[in-house]
Amino acid sequence: VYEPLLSEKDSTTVEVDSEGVLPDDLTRDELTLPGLSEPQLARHYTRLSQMNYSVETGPYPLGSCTMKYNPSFTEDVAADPNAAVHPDRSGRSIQGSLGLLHGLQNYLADIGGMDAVTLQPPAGAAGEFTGILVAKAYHESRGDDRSEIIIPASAHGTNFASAAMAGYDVVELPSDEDGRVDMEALEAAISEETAALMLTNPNTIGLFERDIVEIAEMVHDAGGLLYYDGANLNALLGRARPGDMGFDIMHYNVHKTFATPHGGGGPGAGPVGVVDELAEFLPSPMVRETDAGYELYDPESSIGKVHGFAGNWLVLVKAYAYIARLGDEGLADASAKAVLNANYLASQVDLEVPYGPFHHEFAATAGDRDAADVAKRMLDYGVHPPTTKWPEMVSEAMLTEPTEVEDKASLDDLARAFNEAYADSDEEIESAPSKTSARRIDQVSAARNPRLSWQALGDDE
Amino acid sequence: VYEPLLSEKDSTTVEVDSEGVLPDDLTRDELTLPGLSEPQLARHYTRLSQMNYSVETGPYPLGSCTMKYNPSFTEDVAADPNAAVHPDRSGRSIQGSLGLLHGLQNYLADIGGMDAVTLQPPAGAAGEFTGILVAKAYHESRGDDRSEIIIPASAHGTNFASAAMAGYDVVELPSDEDGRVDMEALEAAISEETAALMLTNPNTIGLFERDIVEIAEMVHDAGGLLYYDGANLNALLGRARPGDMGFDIMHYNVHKTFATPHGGGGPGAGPVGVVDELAEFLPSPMVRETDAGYELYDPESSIGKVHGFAGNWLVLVKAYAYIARLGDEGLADASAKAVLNANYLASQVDLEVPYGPFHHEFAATAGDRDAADVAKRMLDYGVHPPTTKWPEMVSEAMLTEPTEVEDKASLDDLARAFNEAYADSDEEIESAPSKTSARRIDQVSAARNPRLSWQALGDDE
Amino acid sequence: MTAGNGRRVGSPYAPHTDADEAAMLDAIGAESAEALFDIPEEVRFDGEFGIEPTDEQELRQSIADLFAQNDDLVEFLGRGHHAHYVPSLVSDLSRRSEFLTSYTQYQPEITQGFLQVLFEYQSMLVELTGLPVANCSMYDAATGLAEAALLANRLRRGASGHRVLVPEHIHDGRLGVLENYLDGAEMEIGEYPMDDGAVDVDALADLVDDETVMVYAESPTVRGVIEENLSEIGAIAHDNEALFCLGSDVVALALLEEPASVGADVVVGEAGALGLGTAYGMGLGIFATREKFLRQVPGRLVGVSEDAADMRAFTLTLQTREQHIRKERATSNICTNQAWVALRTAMHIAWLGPDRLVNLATDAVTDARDLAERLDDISGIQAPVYDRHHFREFVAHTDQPAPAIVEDLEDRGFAVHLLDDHHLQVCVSDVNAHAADDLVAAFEEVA
Amino acid sequence: MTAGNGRRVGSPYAPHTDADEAAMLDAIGAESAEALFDIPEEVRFDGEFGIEPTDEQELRQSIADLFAQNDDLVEFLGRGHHAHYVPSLVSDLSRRSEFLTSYTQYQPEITQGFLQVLFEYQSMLVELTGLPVANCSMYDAATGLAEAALLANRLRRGASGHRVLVPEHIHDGRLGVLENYLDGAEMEIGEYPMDDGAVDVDALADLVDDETVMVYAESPTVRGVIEENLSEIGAIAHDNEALFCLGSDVVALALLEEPASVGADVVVGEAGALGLGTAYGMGLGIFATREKFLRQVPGRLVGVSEDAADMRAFTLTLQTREQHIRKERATSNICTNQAWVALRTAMHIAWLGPDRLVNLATDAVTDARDLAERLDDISGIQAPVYDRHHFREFVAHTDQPAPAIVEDLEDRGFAVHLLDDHHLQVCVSDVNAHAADDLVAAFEEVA
Repeated sequence: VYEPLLSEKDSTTVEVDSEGVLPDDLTRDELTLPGLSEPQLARHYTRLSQMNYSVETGPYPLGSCTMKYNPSFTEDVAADPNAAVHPDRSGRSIQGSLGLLHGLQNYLADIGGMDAVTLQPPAGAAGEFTGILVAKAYHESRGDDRSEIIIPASAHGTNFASAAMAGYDVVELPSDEDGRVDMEALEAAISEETAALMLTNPNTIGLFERDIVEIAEMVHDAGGLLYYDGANLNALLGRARPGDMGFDIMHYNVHKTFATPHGGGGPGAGPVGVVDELAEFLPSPMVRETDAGYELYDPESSIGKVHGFAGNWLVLVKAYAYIARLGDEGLADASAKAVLNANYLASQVDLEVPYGPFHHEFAATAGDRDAADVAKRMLDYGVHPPTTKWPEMVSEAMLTEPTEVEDKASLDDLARAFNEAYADSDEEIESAPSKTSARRIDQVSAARNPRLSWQALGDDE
Repeated sequence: VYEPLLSEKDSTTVEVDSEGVLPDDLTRDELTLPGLSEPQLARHYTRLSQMNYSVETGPYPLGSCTMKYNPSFTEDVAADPNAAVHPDRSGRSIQGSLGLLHGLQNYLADIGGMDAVTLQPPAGAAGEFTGILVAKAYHESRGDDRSEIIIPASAHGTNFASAAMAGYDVVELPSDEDGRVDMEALEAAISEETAALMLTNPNTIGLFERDIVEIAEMVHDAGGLLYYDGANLNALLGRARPGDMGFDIMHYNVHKTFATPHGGGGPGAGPVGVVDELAEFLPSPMVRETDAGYELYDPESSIGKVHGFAGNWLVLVKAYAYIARLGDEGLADASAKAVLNANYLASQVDLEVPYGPFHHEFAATAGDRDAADVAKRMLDYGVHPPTTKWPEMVSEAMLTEPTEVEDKASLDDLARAFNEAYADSDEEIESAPSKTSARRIDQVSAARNPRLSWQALGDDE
Repeated sequence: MTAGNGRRVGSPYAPHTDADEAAMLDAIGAESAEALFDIPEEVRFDGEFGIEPTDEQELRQSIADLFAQNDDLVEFLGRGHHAHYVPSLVSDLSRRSEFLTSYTQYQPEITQGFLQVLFEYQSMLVELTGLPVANCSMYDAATGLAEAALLANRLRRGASGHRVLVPEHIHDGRLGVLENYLDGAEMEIGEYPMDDGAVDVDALADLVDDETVMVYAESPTVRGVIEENLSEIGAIAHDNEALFCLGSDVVALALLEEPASVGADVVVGEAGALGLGTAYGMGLGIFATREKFLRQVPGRLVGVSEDAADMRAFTLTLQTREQHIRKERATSNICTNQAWVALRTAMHIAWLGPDRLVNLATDAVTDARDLAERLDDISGIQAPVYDRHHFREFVAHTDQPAPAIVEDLEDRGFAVHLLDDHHLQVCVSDVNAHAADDLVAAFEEVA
Repeated sequence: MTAGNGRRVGSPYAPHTDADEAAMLDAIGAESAEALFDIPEEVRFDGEFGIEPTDEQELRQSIADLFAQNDDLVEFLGRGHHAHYVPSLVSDLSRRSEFLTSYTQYQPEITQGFLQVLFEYQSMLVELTGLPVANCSMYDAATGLAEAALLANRLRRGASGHRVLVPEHIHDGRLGVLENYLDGAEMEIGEYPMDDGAVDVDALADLVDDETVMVYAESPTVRGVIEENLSEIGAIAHDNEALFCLGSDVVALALLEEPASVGADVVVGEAGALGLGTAYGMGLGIFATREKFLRQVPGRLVGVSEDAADMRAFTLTLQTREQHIRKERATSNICTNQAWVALRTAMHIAWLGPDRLVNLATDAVTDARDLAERLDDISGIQAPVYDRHHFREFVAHTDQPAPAIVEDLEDRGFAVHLLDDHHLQVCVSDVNAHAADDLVAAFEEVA
């Protein structure tokens, strides 16, 4: 299976003739792009799509990525032409859109136990950055200049990067032997420089931070804030809320929890919820309901903008539709089944799972095998492998999250793929995959000699 | 690649409890069907779709089937919710829909050189049947009782079946050594029993019936009518019209000529055009324009109904959209490129093409090879093969019609597949295909032991 | 190739570059594509159709504008064309080009996907009818009925006549198609009377004789009545060696007596009520029958076989019934059929599953009953006219002239069927039930 | 599992049958799924969200009803969020689940399809900008600009300051995002003045100093002006060892001077103008730069490699820049991006081809010019305010108070931008040009 590049099918150069339109020196001379007809393009993209694994072709148990089924109807809802409005429309003329945004703000606040929610951050990492900026604005408003953010070593890389982008020093927190926050290390890390502690709960290997109330007290006593990374919220829906645990700020990963499609890398959305005390710092604008209808307003001490406009609208619509479709009992059931699936799959896998009890995901260890090689071998068994070699607290980790959408038969298939790949010889796993359309791809050569466009390819490629 | 049956994934029996709804003896006891959730269904159908060749995955050069690219936008047009109306709506309340139907009647009349067009027949064969019924009604209205329809041996099987269903005896006409109508045989066949001669032009192997004017005169002189099978109209658009050649009745295959998708077998639409003299016999209702708008009416001596309602509406909308998109110059260009493609492909194929000059399709002969086996081998080269072993006037025929939508590169690929398959050993072609997800399928056993439902499968299957 | 304004000249779906076209002509040895046409001068067309090419954007807008001229009425219409809510999944997946733009499965090795879907569709119809053979589509209920009559006629060549008996209440379109299909076979149609909206069984028994090749009955009828005496009707037909053909629809079959258990030899009807949506009468014809009639079945059949690797595989089968092999001796002329609609219907049935399908059917009884009761409460309206159980729809009597009432309702945004001077028909289902209150209110104004 | 009424209880997207659930619990050795939760009592949530589950049909209707509350205005709006007609092909193919429901391509062997599309997207941006490196998306133009400033700051650690210069005319949202991103890096923003809507080059030259790490300019500007002195601006930046960052959009790039040729070091801007449609400000951020800055680029990059069979293959590359490897030392925190929008934009560019893309851009100049002229003919309106060339949009002066005019226009069904008491801004393109006559007529009434 191989599909030529568009540029290999056609390359057409048009001279830009701007006579009567613009002075010649304001325009480019020519433009070279593929000039193909619709049937050719339809085949190109159809074939390419068939060369792509997706959650509608098979299970996608990437730990901490929460790849669940994306209901088809939300696409239709988002494509409603009445919803295709410009962000500079007057509020009075888009009451429907504002009503949906307001509804989603409320849904998310209720689900997270938060008091106010901004929908503007266009992705989870943007949500983290937004949340940290809010924390910073809060401290600054009190004349309290703090320089550190504490983050567990097992946290997503974006936590570190977002904190750094906001100008903070990162204090990395080791985990204890149970796989949870090391309370002594935390005690040692907290100081009057602590702006916030960023946590996810259940944590990256699916364990609930049982000391969360004590942790919150410690951070709060030191004047710091508690930030909740929403990556694992799918484990808790209707059973526990970050706000009730003492978190002050959280972001929601709508693709992970509310089934907005990941789109091969995005778009996402990273709404941020905060407790009352921090609401005044949220980005502008927010939506509120008044007697005259919905209106946009700027929070009193807003940090300003984190997206040029209002974030990823289409994604927010899909998240709203998903939440409204499931309702309380659907959301609670999603979590229950996600946890059930993870536990069942773990029980069927021959690999050791060193920590527990876990919830929606678990970190198996490939032991003395290379987890990445085992994963490549799983491709030969027709499934997508788990996240590998992360977090580092589990050696050769295979971080696995089947989500609620897999049935028992699918989990049994996955377990078989795990177990057979794990049992295969070193030679087999090192040369895997062999049954996929592309064989093992050389990552090193790609980075050593970057060829990032068709213009960079030689004629022999 | 193998996908279990829905019934193998789940089989749920529900007891039908009609208490308070209907007396128990009016209802069934139970119902057994798969009870699956949406994610399971999404995967099932997505995987099945990937196990299906289509014109958006590769060339589909089935001679006389005219598989061309189906523009995506016509699907959107047909899905317009404003167009989803019930057939019993009052005419005044669906002026838009009637306007489109009226427009399509006119488009088709102009393109075919006909005076009136019915859109009701739901497929090409239904169009044939309708046309023959119109001919019968015409003769009967004149008190002229005729019993025979003359059809060339190379015609589509449906011509014979449609004529027979209308109660006619079929007189089969051999072709002459040039591959066209044998004029002497035609002369011999025509009599006062001749109700109609059914022809397609260009004929089934792409040859224009050069004597068409003489043929028409002969038939008309005998009191018969001339029927045009629209299967090959894609060869003539804007260059010749059946009406101008002397045809009295014709059907249009909208999927062949106007790019409505074939849908794996249908739905199609088979509008029928007639000359003025026959218009009064067309099915009811038709659409006409009046000062007060569009209205439905029953032709004076209508044959009545050939479909319970108004035919395949969604297909008609797509045909209208396609014609309006291309316009005169697009339609003419489609024919030019279809003919160019067929001639170019034939020039690149090693197989002999015994007749010519051909237009949009050609019948190559596999000579002493089995055409069906060569075709199966072509599957291994990743393309869809041509129609095989038909028409019988060409031995081991490979009837090939690339249509206008293939580019040169695609035609070169097709030619390579032809030539390599043709050159492969007997053993290779007899065991082909070997590279497809299913290997050669045993047709004989399927017919000898019909298993037509999952209920008919044993537990071991 | 594009014109100066960037619009592609000629067909937008012909991909030829000038260079490719030149190379191709060179290979052929032709001056131009035009020179390849072998059309005698005398029949050359020199005129124009006068159809302006229109770009996609403009055309979509203009057709949308055209359709916007349709009045936005809430339809309480049925009578053989029914719709239920079609889930997004069905619209989305059925649009996948591998399904939508494929041809009939003449090369089963590369079309296993569609074949399996059609096989599954057949299986669902087998379950719903209780009959072991279901084809993978007729055009619609009307053509299915007509083909059933032809099948009955072929089977009963020994009978002394060629008569088909149909009920007094039958949809005009169905009757019209039946007449046209039977004409060529020199068959005739007899009508038997109804009693309070259902079959007058005694009258039917008197009418059936040895000239009768088939008795056709419906449940629900075109007027929405659930027939209570199907077994008796079947017995009457069988006692006279006639076939019993039952007309129904895909939703009703999930609830009402199983056709096989009441003696139906053929089941026809509409399956497009699931999967298709309201489509101006476009349909999907059911055709299911007994095993012994298998080789007389019209249309396509998908069966199971094995491939060269002994794996289960699907294929079109029993094609010797069909016209591309048997020509004028084929069981039918049907070739292109409604395969893609069958795919959508199968998807919709699968999406519903058995319990939601049964519930949908149950709602069709109770919703119709409830709406009839509410209309009956209105002075000047009696509903339902027939003291029967109903499915989805029912006839109402109006004291005032019905034509005026129907028109007044239309002015208020509702469409119902006009039957005659003092009768109209109302159909209710999940797609219009939300507007039932408004309809009742409108009736109160106009009755 | 379904409730008595056939509605699936719990998540409609969790497929578990009761039997499967029991077998699974048995295998785990747990009493219930509930028992698997290890949540301390003190933080257990016992409340309800109060969100009623809604079935698909009802929910689609209720959201459609909600959106129908948006007024149906013809929008002549731009200012950084632009739309052109998106062909059906793009909507249709981009919705294919293999694209839409896939994750980031961490396993390239089974995601070659999406990787190739992103590689092709990068290549198109390379052609449009003339710069050899384009990433496969930022969130939007604003975040792209902010990342460019951070890149400039990282590169110029030797500089004595951390100032970024931006034009007087800049979109609030872009400026706001820039401020937030720069805050953590302790950078500052300076503004340089415009002269008649374009960069005041002399003033800029005075402002640039060795504290300046980057000069940002736009063409077209937020007010639609085509900048005439890009080469000079680039030279000013370079003379002071600052980077020159150019903001543009994907359509304008097809017509205007190639950024590489005017000295741009980074190009940012919106690409969502193709492929996305009007989406309440959702976007697709361009980020293209020079080869020497490659390892400082934020976001994802797709590169070419070979597989074990020596076939060309695509893969995400240079991931050591990214946060999952480098954590707080990553070039950016961006992880999830706008990949699917990039796919749609690439499809749209491919659908247009070079000639139709250039024509679209050319129309953006002439349509804006024509509309401005027509408004200028109206007494009480002067347009365009700036004696410059414009792209898609322009500022108009109104003698009457602009707020009232904008509101009056809205009442007549049109949306334009209000700038200040006597200025408004109008944007025209293929999606609203059909209504230009009506807009002019409305202006005549209200001006």
